[in-house]
Amino acid sequence: MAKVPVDAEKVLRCRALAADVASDVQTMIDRHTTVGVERTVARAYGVEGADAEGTPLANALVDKLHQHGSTGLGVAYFLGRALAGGAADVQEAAERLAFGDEPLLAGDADDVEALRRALAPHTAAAVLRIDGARDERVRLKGELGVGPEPLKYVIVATGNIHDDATQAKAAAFAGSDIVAVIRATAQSLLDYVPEGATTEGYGGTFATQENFKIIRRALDEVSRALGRYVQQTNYSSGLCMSEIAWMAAVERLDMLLNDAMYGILFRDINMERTFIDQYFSRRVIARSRIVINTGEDNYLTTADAVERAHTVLASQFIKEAFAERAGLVPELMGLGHAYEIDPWLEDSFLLEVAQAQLVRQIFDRHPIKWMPPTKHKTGDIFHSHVHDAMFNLAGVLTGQSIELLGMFSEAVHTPLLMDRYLSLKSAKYIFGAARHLGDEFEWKADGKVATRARTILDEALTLLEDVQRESIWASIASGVFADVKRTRTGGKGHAGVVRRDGRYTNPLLDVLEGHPSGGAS
Amino acid sequence: MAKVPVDAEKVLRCRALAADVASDVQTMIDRHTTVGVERTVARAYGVEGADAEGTPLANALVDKLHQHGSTGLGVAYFLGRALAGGAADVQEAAERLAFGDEPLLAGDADDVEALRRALAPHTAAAVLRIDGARDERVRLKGELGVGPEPLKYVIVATGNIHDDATQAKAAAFAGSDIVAVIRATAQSLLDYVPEGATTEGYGGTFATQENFKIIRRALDEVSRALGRYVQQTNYSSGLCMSEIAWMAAVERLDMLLNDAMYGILFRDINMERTFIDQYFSRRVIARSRIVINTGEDNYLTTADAVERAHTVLASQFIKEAFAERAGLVPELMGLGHAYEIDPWLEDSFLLEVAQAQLVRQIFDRHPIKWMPPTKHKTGDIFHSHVHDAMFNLAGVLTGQSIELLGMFSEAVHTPLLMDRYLSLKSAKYIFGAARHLGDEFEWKADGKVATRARTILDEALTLLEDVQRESIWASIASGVFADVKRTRTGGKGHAGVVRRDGRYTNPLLDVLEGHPSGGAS
Amino acid sequence: MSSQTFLRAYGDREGDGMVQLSFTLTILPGDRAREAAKRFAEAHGLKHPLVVTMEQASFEHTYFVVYGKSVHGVDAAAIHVEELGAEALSRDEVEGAAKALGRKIVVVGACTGSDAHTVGIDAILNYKGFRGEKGLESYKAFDAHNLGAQVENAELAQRARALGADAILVSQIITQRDCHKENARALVELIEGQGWRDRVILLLGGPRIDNKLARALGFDAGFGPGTLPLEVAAYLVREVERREARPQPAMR
Amino acid sequence: MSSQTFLRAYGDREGDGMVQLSFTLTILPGDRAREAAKRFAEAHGLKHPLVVTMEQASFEHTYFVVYGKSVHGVDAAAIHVEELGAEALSRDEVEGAAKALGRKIVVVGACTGSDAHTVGIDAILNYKGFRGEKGLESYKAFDAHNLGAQVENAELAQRARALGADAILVSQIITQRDCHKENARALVELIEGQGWRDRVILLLGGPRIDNKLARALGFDAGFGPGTLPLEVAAYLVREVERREARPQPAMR
Ligand code: B12
Ligand code: B12
Ligand SMILES: Cc1ncc(COP(=O)(O)O)c(C=O)c1O
Ligand SMILES: Cc1ncc(COP(=O)(O)O)c(C=O)c1O
Repeated sequence: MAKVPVDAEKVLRCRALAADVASDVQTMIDRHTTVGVERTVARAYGVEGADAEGTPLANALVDKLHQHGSTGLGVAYFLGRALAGGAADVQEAAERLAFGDEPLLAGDADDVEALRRALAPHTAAAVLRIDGARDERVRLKGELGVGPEPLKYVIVATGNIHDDATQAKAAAFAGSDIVAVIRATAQSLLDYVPEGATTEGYGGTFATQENFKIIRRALDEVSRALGRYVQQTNYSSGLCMSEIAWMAAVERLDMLLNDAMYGILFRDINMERTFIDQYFSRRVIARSRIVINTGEDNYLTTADAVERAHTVLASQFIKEAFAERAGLVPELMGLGHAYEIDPWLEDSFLLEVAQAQLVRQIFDRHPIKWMPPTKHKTGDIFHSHVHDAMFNLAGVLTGQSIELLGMFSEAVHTPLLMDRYLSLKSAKYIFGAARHLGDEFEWKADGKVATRARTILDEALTLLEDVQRESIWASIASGVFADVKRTRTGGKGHAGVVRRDGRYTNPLLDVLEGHPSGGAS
Repeated sequence: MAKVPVDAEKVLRCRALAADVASDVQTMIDRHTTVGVERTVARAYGVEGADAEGTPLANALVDKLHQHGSTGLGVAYFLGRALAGGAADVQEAAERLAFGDEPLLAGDADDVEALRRALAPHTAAAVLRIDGARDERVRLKGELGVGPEPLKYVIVATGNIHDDATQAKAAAFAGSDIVAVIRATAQSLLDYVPEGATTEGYGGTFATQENFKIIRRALDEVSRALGRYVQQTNYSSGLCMSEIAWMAAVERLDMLLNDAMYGILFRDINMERTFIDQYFSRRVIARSRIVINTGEDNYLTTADAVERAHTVLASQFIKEAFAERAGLVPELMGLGHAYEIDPWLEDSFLLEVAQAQLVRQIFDRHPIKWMPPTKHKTGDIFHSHVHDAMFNLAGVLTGQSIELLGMFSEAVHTPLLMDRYLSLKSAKYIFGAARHLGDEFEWKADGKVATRARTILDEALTLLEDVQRESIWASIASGVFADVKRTRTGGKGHAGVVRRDGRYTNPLLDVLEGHPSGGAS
Repeated sequence: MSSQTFLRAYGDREGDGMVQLSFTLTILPGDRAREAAKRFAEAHGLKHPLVVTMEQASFEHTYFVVYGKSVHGVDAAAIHVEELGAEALSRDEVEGAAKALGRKIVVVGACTGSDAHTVGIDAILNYKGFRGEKGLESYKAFDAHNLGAQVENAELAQRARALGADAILVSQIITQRDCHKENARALVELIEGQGWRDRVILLLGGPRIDNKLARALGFDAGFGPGTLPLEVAAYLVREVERREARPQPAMR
Repeated sequence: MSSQTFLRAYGDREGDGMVQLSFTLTILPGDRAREAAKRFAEAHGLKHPLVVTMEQASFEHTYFVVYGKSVHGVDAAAIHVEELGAEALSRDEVEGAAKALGRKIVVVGACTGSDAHTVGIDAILNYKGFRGEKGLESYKAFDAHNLGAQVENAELAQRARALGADAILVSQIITQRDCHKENARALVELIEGQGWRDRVILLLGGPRIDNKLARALGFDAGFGPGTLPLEVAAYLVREVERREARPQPAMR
């Protein structure tokens, strides 16, 4: 493939700076838990269902803990104590804890070792659910095969899960490799995951465990019919980041949009909260071998794609470091970037290719996720289709791994069946017609493309030096990323962040972190 | 610009072979005239108008000559004789000759020198009309400027010249550099040029002198409004090739589709007839400094664009040799080629680029005319628009001079106003976004692109060896070009070919050939 | 009228009626133009039309793209198309059937009038064929004559008669204000006038042709875009069989 | 109704009515599907519809592109749009007019409800602005407060009141089944309920908004795609002038 010059020394330096940035955050993470993490643990142990108003039992349970100031002990602590104390099963224990009138405080007499022992089989069962789904994925992928890269990723977003299933099957028929169900607009701000199948949502469909099942079933059915394993993805972000990761893991999703920085910048989610949630979600994801997608592409919708290109690269280094700390191997890190330069700028295609190629080379083991033009799209669907064609060409030329296909109706509505069909047709054509274009030449060392690549890396390095010096908290507060400013304790969900108690119990996390017999941290 | 390897030795050899092929034809040309040539001469001398049935006086006159077996003397002979004999003016002389009952035979007593002298001021006036229009073009181009290459060439084809004028202005508004009025389907088979403004035509509008005027006026008007000289073109081909060239020259058209081989292969026009007509038309064109466009693109609608690519290149060498023999400099030779490979073929884009680049390099002084995909277009206008986008990209990447823009409705109808608007918008976008892409790299010497270019040149050379050995007549008869077979004396219009008499008189041709005082050939 | 057979446009939910419409109006962009485009769309039965593009496309025209929810639907149950009804035969079956006939089927094809588009008729008749499938020339079953393009109706009729054609294959590509229909109909009238219409199978093909239209113009069958030679071969062999089986019309 | 004002679609000849329509039907490709598509197009008033594409787009759906000659037209003379009627002022004129007012105009903007699309409101309010034109923050004439996205109506109303806002600028981007309209209307009702509707200028903006819709929802004016900050500034300064000139409503 045609390569741009990359100074390996600078890359090493960027990685080292990003490691510092991530380690700083990791220190905070390791000392805290959140209501979201605890709800996830509860669900993993088998706490299921919701009341008549739709409040999930996991929420009722953790809210109770939280009211009593006991979240820092971990929900496992209480479930374990109940089991050790003779509760018939987790569900019964949870109900009793949630709706009973016990105070839910750590008793001095609590035998931590005993309650851990009582949890052990449940912890093992939880892990087995993840592993089972993962193994099934491996089996099916092996049996049916997957399409060639760039993988063609499309979204469905009708608001109604049954319509989504219809659209998902249609997308697979038309050639997509990955189907994402876009979430309803407000879901990331909800501090609970709705229950059951849903049929009303604006701008997308709620992510619920039942909805995951419905799409999985639909895609498995067409995968078999088409002889190609079609992957499913959704969003593990917002206030229920880790719960959704759990649901995705056990319902055998293949990818997840999973990125704390997206929530911080674009949904005004509290940073501490979402960094902690992200860490736990990724421990599940790593075990499940789900591929994550990060959201740097979004930066270029609020900040200029030419001037702020380096913020995307800098962010990718930081996110690589975060992901590494949560046990993800590079093969699971679908770092994101986007084709968002003003198309009417002379040589805009060259600038786009430069960055795409640079990212491809620096993160060479990573399944890079490449996002289409959105910001400069207009309602001229004909022209928009051509704009996407150039994006497709850049994608195949630079060997992107996962390409979210542009839709000609981007500026109008979430895609209609026909829009998606045409988008896939166009991508198939261009990926084929220019399949080996990247093997045909080398970029000139002093050309616009190479120069642009060099500049972006230089600027990213400078930026990482700043961030390392100032910390990520201060950098976000000063609007470095996406031209958006957020404060460390501001935003939604900060109240759900709790310092871990000395006796904090979370055997599931222990297993996921690779020290199953480990004690409280 | 990224170059493909071109073996200069082989190119020289191709040119030498093509020269032989063209010289063989030129020998025939120099010994003949046609009714079309003579009508052109008559028009140039000022024979105008048509009768009530629409038969132009030029036709009535030359038909009369022809019936009397006197075409071989040249219409000028008779006009000159009449003038020398005291006719008031050419028009009167022509009417008398056409409708009178003189036998129209050369008299032994005719004083050829005297009749030549009588014609001299008329010959000068004819040449002055060409030169005047040419100088006006130079002036306007200088004053208003022209757009950057690739020049954006679009067609209008409503059938009604007034609607065509509306569309032509719209095209200029939307950014086109060149506007062609497509001809009505059957016109090339007509052995006369219709008179006046026309409002009914299938698949296009008749080429008439008045129609040329109407479009010229419309384009001059918008050129001034837009501050950009918008060029006009039409078709000088079929049975009235040279007459139309004359009309185009004096009405200040800027380009002409002018190619005998197109008529032979696709309209079944007799080869001798059209080669002779072509020669005369080009003598006018050369004086006028009109740019010609040749029609090799069409070969690939009947023959396969991958297998028969070399026939296009071979043909370009031959047509270069033809054009040279008619006094055209390379800067006026808009040799044609096309983007007609099956788009679904893997790496089809690479193959297209290879040929486009090869042609660009071999004919480096020539304003190469690059034709869009047509054959593989379907009614899926959205997809068709993307197909054209790749064509546009190849065009700017390989530095084509004149790009006939593809229309997304190619498989449906001649373009609507909206289709053309969108086509221009897309071309503007891609020409800008990838403006300097070709400067960014070199093609690998052993890549698919380079290998393809090498193969095409090799195959063209072999083919030219065959054609030189067999002659163009035999080669066309065996279906070498476009997979279409035609015989030397078959096809339409052969009856209009006449051997020149020893006293053949054509002072206009003499001037155009650069020997104004030259005698009969 | 069951809900399955009543078809409405499908955008992303069953029955949402979503369609896309584009057009040009002689008005310049602005609030009034947007309103005009909306009303124009509404006149077509589009509810809540959304004008998503309004761009000046000439000194006096504006180009629009509109999305809207169409109120219209089509009752699929009420559609009775004249299906070609040709059995799908394999190449071997065609050859077998012709062998049984005991003679070659003579076909004469042309692209008529001023139409110079040979690719379609060549695709059906010539050895080379179409999309990897060889044409009628390659069959033992057929004696195929391709007269090429720009053939006048009179010439085609005369040649076909002289060759004793079982079938005449007419290709019509170009159209503008329905000229393809007129030229095709004229051939049928010519042959009817000459009194041998019932002794010949008349096929019409081209991108604007379908079976329904061809029948309406007096042909026996019509073939549209994407037709493969084998489909035509199968139709012809079965039709000749059928005609041989029925009493021959008396010579006139 | 003069011929100039009666607009029909323009393809390549005046009044030819040519339009392009695309849609999806729940039927598989074939002769029946083509006929269904034709009838569907005819139901919209398209004469001689030509089905130029018919492609299977899912296991059960087919996508169509149709061209046809629309019989419909629009009487442009009958279109009376509620033009915004804002004078086009220069930046200096805006500043001058505000100087004459003797005070800054207080504006409070937000993207409301669950909508997180700040780019539109930022384009109007922030210093950075849009397409090279700076936003209201950059004017001496304005005291601009941008509350960002995901702001609840109640919070916006309360902040605006506290800041003594002359105008509230609401941005609504997302929609699905008209949720942008409901949320916008709810703000107007809230302020009306609180009894200070007549003391504040309410502006609505976003890609689905135009002046007509905004007025219908109870706002004073609406701004659609491509709005530039200066247009909003000019509207506001003139509207505040106008309101200052008329007798102040009594405090309630
Ligand atoms: C190739 C081509 C040409 C070539 C033709 C070469 C040749 N020897 O055939 C050349 C360059 C010469 C040409 C010239 C012109 N063309 Co042309 N051409 C085309 C093009 C690009 C492809 C047509 C084609 O070959 N299709 C492939 C074949 C296989 O498909 P098909 O014809 O539909 O045939 C299939 C079926 O229909 C069926 N079929 C067809 N005939 C028959 C007959 C029978 C009996 C049966 C059973 C089946 C059958 O089977 C075939 C195989 O599946 C089309 C655009 C397009 N993409 O469609 C324009 C197009 C047809 N041309 C057009 C025009 C206007 C012209 C010109 C008039 C332009 C001009 N003024 O210069 C000239 C004049 C020619 C003339 N008088 O006919 C227009 C027609 C507009 C209209 N709707 O009327 C088109 C649509 C382009 C456009 N958008 O403007 N053209
Ligand atoms: C950027 C963007 C985002 C960014 C927003 C970042 C940010 N902080 O703003 C991110 C990535 C976060 C995002 C997220 C989502 N988005 Co979004 N997004 C877009 C996108 C690409 C561009 C919007 C934009 O910035 N336009 C540029 C600005 C300048 O234009 P504008 O908003 O129209 O503003 C102008 C005028 O309207 C006017 N104006 C606007 N407001 C106001 C107010 C006043 C008072 C005035 C006077 C004028 C005015 O002036 C402005 C300047 O001219 C559009 C697609 C597109 N190309 O339009 C989709 C789009 C709007 N998004 C969409 C969706 C569905 C979402 C999500 C719900 C998807 C999901 N489920 O994840 C999420 C959720 C966000 C949420 N809850 O709101 C859909 C909406 C579909 C619909 N019609 O409802 C769109 C159309 C994409 C699509 N086709 O699906 N998105
Ligand atoms: C990383 C990431 N997470 C989440 C989302 C959107 O999800 P929501 O707004 O539903 O949280 C996006 C959208 O682009 C994203 O890129
Ligand atoms: C060189 C050339 N001449 C003429 C024509 C068409 O003109 P006509 O068929 O009217 O002669 C074409 C069409 O493509 C052409 O390429």
